[in-house]
Amino acid sequence: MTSEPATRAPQKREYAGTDTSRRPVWQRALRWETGLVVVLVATLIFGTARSSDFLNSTTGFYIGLNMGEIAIMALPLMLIVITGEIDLSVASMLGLSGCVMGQLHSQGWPIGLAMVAALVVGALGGALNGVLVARLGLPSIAVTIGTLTLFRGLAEIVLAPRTITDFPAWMTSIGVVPVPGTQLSYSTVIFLVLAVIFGVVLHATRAGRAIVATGLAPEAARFAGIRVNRVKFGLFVLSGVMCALAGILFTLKNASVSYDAGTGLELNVVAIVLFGGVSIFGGRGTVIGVVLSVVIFGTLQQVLTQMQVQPEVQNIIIGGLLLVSVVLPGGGEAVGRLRARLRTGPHLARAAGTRRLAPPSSSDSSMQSEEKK
Amino acid sequence: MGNTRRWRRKAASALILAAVAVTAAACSSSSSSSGGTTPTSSSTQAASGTIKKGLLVYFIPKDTQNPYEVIADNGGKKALTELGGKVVVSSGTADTAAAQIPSIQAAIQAHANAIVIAGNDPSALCPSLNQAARAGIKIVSFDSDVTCGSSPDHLFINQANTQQIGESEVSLLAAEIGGSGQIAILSAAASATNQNAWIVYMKQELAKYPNMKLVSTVYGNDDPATSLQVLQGLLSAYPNLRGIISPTTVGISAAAQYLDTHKNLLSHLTLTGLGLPSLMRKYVEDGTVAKFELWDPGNLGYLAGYAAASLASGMASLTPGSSFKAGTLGSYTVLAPTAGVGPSVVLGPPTVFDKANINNYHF
Amino acid sequence: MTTATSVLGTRFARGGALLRAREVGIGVVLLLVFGITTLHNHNFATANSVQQLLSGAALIAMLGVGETLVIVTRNVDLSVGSIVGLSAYVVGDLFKDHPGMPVILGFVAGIGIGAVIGAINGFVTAALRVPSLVVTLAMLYIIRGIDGLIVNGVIITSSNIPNAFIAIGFRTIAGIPWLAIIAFAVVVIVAYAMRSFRSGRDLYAIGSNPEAAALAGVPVARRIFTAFVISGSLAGLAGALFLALHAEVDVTGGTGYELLVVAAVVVGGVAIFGGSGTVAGAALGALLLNTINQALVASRVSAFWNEAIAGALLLLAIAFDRWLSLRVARGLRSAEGAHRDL
Amino acid sequence: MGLSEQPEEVPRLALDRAAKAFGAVQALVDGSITLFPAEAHALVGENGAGKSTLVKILAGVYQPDSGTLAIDGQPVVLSGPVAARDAGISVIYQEPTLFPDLTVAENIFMGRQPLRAGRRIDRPAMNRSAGEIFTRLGVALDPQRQARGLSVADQQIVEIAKALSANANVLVMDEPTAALTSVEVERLFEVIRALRREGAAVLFISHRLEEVFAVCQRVTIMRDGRFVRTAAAGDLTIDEVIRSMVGRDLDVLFPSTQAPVGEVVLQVEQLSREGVLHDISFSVRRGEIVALAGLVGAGRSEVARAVFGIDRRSAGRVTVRGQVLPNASPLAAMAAGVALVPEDRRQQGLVMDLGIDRNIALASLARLSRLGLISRTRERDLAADWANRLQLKFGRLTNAVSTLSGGNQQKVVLAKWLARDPALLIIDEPTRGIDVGTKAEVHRILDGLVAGGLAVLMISSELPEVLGMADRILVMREGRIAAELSRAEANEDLVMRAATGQLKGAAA
Repeated sequence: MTSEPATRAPQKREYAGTDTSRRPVWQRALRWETGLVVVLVATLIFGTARSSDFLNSTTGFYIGLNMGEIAIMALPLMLIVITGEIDLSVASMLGLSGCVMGQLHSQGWPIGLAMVAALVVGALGGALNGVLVARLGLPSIAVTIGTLTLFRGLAEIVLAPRTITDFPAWMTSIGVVPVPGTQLSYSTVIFLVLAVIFGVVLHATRAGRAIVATGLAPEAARFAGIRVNRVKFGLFVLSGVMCALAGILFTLKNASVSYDAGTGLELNVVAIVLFGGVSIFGGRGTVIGVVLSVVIFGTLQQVLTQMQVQPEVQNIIIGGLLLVSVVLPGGGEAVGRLRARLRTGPHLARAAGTRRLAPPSSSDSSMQSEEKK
Repeated sequence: MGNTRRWRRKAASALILAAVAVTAAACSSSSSSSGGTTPTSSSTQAASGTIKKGLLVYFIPKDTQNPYEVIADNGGKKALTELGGKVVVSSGTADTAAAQIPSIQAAIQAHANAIVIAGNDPSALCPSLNQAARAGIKIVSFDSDVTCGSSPDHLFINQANTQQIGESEVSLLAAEIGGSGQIAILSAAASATNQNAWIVYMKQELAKYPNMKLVSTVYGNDDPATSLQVLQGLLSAYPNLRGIISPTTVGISAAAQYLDTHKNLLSHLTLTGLGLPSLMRKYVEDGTVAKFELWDPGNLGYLAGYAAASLASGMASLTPGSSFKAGTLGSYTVLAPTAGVGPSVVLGPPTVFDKANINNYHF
Repeated sequence: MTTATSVLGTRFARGGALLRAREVGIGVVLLLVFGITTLHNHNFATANSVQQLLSGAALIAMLGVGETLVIVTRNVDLSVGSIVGLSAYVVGDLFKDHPGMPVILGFVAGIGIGAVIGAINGFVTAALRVPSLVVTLAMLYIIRGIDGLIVNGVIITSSNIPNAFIAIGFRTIAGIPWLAIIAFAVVVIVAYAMRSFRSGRDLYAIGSNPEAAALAGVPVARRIFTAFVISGSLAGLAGALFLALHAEVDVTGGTGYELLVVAAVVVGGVAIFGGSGTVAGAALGALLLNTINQALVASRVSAFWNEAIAGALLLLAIAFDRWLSLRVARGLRSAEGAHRDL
Repeated sequence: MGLSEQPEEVPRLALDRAAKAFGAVQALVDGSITLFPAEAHALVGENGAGKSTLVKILAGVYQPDSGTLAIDGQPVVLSGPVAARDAGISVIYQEPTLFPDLTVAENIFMGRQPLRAGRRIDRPAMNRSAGEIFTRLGVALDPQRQARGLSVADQQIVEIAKALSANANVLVMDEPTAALTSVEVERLFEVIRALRREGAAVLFISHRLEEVFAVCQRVTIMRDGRFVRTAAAGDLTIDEVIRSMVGRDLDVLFPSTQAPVGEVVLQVEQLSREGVLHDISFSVRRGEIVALAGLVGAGRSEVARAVFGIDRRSAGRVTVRGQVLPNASPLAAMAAGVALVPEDRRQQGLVMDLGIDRNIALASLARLSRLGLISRTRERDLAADWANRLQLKFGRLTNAVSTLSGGNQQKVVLAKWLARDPALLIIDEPTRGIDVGTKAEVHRILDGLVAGGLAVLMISSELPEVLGMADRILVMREGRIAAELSRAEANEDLVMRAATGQLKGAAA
């Protein structure tokens, strides 16, 4: 009906695992998270069976220590993925902000000020992503591959080949001692607090609704007065700041920073978010799922390392879990399709490569076809 | 950049000197305080005079895939097998401190007796190692030291005297190119401790050769492909380059392979550095590389294994001048801390390999 | 309306011309980089240096060709780097264990490994309809893990590999490196196929409008599967060539190539959301990125600046692409608007 | 024209009692149609009558749940689009399905490109054939240009060329004329006549009944997913057709309470958007419904988008209740009391995967929040209240709106906006794709709202709706207001003529 040519590229969604339109979101999410709980319990039982003192507070402390920064970066990434975008530059931003903090501190800045500067750098980097994605409308996957390289390169310019180590001991002790009165590492506590905040924001505020609506139906969101681009821009800035926070914690935990800090962590962060049940197509995901995913990854790493499982096998297990996490939800539908294929012959299956094409499995398809008049 | 770096280096050295002073003081006190425990245990040990059986030693290499590290780990395994103990090799797949931390934690939880670690980062591991030390685990570093100051106390198994390596690398090259011309360094990662330490001494040594000019240091990240790429760029940027020092086994091998296939470059370009004879044999035999040096990484791991076991059994201490036995390698004496290096033992002088002797070495 | 639009539209949007312009644009930038660097450092234009540029770009170009096929269908293959590593090592291992093995078998093995992994990627993506980004990310982990288990700390060195095989990595014909010739051949063959065979056009149709493609009878799932198999096979071939070029390989082979390849492809003008772009553009993109990298070193810019500049250039390339398409769209809109005023 | 029905002849295509359900929604109950060679056959019916479902069955996209299809007397099962194509059926969808990145010629021949030795595509031949088809159609399209950026009319031409190139002997045209100018329509009719002369059967779907009578020999009427009747065009009048389509008298459909017209709520002055809208000025008052009528692509929805702030306007001023709206800010428009029920319910009006309650609350979240937290109770109460007021039929409030029928979905959109208590309601295609019963309900709701003092700007492609509901009608043509008609003077003929530019002396 618009004069806009209909040849404008359709939705960039490619292969949605399932057509979920018939079941409310929370039911599906609940199901996925139930699965995560089962996996977690299985991992814990496994770990305890292997070593009787696996389930002690030290293990929890270590898991938190190892996963803290990754977990913190996973929270804003979850929101970005829910809006249908992605941020691959997270680990580079972690490195860059850590380097900026280290460099400034080594030049005599007070540590507090250096941290603020790192957060500002995070916000600026996030804003760069945000401008390119939200304002210029560039594909976030390409943009953030670019900024992944750019941020890491800037870190290299700032710091390489030096390693900054002279941080105040009272600050670097956060990598060794738990928060007083608890058995949890500082990064764990920060993550848990943030997770609660993110959970409330995502699930109970206007901003959260705006994020979900943006991911599920960007146009409808715009028509409901949601400033889709501003939402996305804000989330990228948030991501930058959170990654900078993670960079600060990472630096203090290690009591040192070099330009390659955190190299390659982006894939871990993405894997955790996706394993947590956040749909790569946007619109779906819960904080609980991501928290569970973090705990599972951390626990698994501890169990496997203690079992002296080679790190290579750990990689295979991570990859396998990731694959299962996307294949499983689509599995039921795939079986149904195969059955349909057997019933109706090969033609249907040949046309089955794309979504929303082959026989529609929901009532709305008919509505769609009927109303375009 | 060079200037700032030098400045930084000076500042760091000053800091380290200060730290060492503190350490020295702490050492004397700690040796007395540890003397409170060690002598009792060592007195019981001394009575039997043997190393405990069933020791568990965690070897934490830079990563599990580096061939050099694998040879060293196997040396450690050999040592502990001789001593009736057990070695667990645990690390990540990437050369990062973050990937090593879970292994340290695993060692703590497994109640290991000692950790032998090749640090991916001079200080990032300190907090974790401190925890290990508090749990009563003896810490030995090898290959690449961790600089944690006095905390935790640890013994560094030095493959060779750091200064000596830096100097000998330069003198090897100087001898080959007649002490003049542009030279460059092909290093591993820009943040690698041992590399940077050697490079500092190389630069000091270069002062003795006024006609030799270090024009560039490039970083191949111990990845053959990256090493090749930066080498090509180097050759393109400095066509008059006379010599390359690559103090890393991956870098020198990648560079040798390139020169081997571009023999026209050999007319004016000389390569030396630290390399594994097994990787370099072909290039030495066909004349691509005349001389390079290294120690036996297997022996390094073997020595580290013995040192860890001895420390854990109270048969060795960090006190300078004390000594312990390292199986077939004989006896080693703990050296006093020097600038930037705490208590250490040195494996021995590196071996210079050339056409005449390379076939005698099989690591 | 028809006439006015189409006449004006032709000037703005004739597909081929636009794409050709894009490749010409990359070529111009390439020459500029080359020329400026040469002015700075005459050594940059020597035969040796140019050979290095070509050899260095060859592998990424070859991977870029496969990646283009996949991206054109609105998918992405992040597993290529890990395939290179696995293929390179396994081929090396084969040579080591079977010293007399014919050189050609090395290539067959490499391609075979890549094809199998590509088939897995393709099957899961096309038949199970799982987002390829996640599938190939997971495969990246899995293949790296398997690679590590096989490598187990052993390095394959030049003494393990037949000289005839290594020769492919550095020999030249009429001054052109073998590697560059192989990559060029791959580009030409695939470019021709993409242009002149129905199956090639099907890939563009799928990426351009998947629903319309199915309506037009394009076997969408099968084509996507094939694209992944080809991408995997080319990555396998690139792995074998990686071994020939470096004459040694450990577990790090091909690390990080996946992002490098995507960057090259995007710089080469392939739309990340499918439908347009050519393999020639992708190959030129790879050559440009490699040339810039080498030019920075040759210009004695500190090595520390390389990565940042590469990242900035990538962003510029994407933004420029967007600007170009917006300009075309605006041109068309005012063309139609002008017509309405008539 | 005459009656060319020859009962003894074997029909080229016969669909008998095809049914198709999507979940709970029975889109097609009894789809039956018979096409003979050399006939142009019209399929008419209201939106939601099941025409598009029937078309998709013929295209092989949907497999009917029951019913039979015979081609040239032989029963066939169309298992996919390819099978339909092989059976000689070509479908031209109302929504063109082009590949924007490929050339026009490639679009036409996708999957069937002419080949030369070695199974290579013969581009010169392909371009030549495409050119020949365009010549036959009498259009000047460059076969080698990219499809991206083609106007809708040109896209339609490419779709027709696609069908012609496939040598189809059954051509299904789903509203091919919707976006065409009268000249283009006439040209298309020439093509249809030519095709008919060559022996093809053409199934012609259009809402413009005069076109139906101009080109078709027989007419099949559908209503509510069911076949109603097939008759020779000569035996029918437009009125009869409409009565059969609607199934009742129009008067019932359009309640009309005359509300007192109050002060101006919306004032639009010289609104322009480059290349789309030109110098649009009008006003809407309290208690009146102003309709924007015109052909598809005339710029009606664009006016709505520019007023609401979805699109940036390049010139002009929009005032709501005396308050000038900033450019391109839906939030400001909403704050000023504007509500927009958009044309594309699925994409623009609703978040299909979210629950009924959340969709209704989506535009009122600020009001439902306390200290920034949304009160679930108040959200549910609001939704329940409006669901009740609009007599929404649903299972649970948390059910995704995608489970609702089109009519109930539209009520959810309405509820979402009415919950904000707007002063101006812009409603784009209020009853598109809605069954007749709900349609009347929506009309009653609108009528009640206007009576309560709401100002309504309505956009509709359905002339009866426009004529039945609106107090004033603004007819748009090519981005301008071509005529303003009062309720009294407006009739179908006048509106159509203004919309197609044949109204003399109209404002333009």
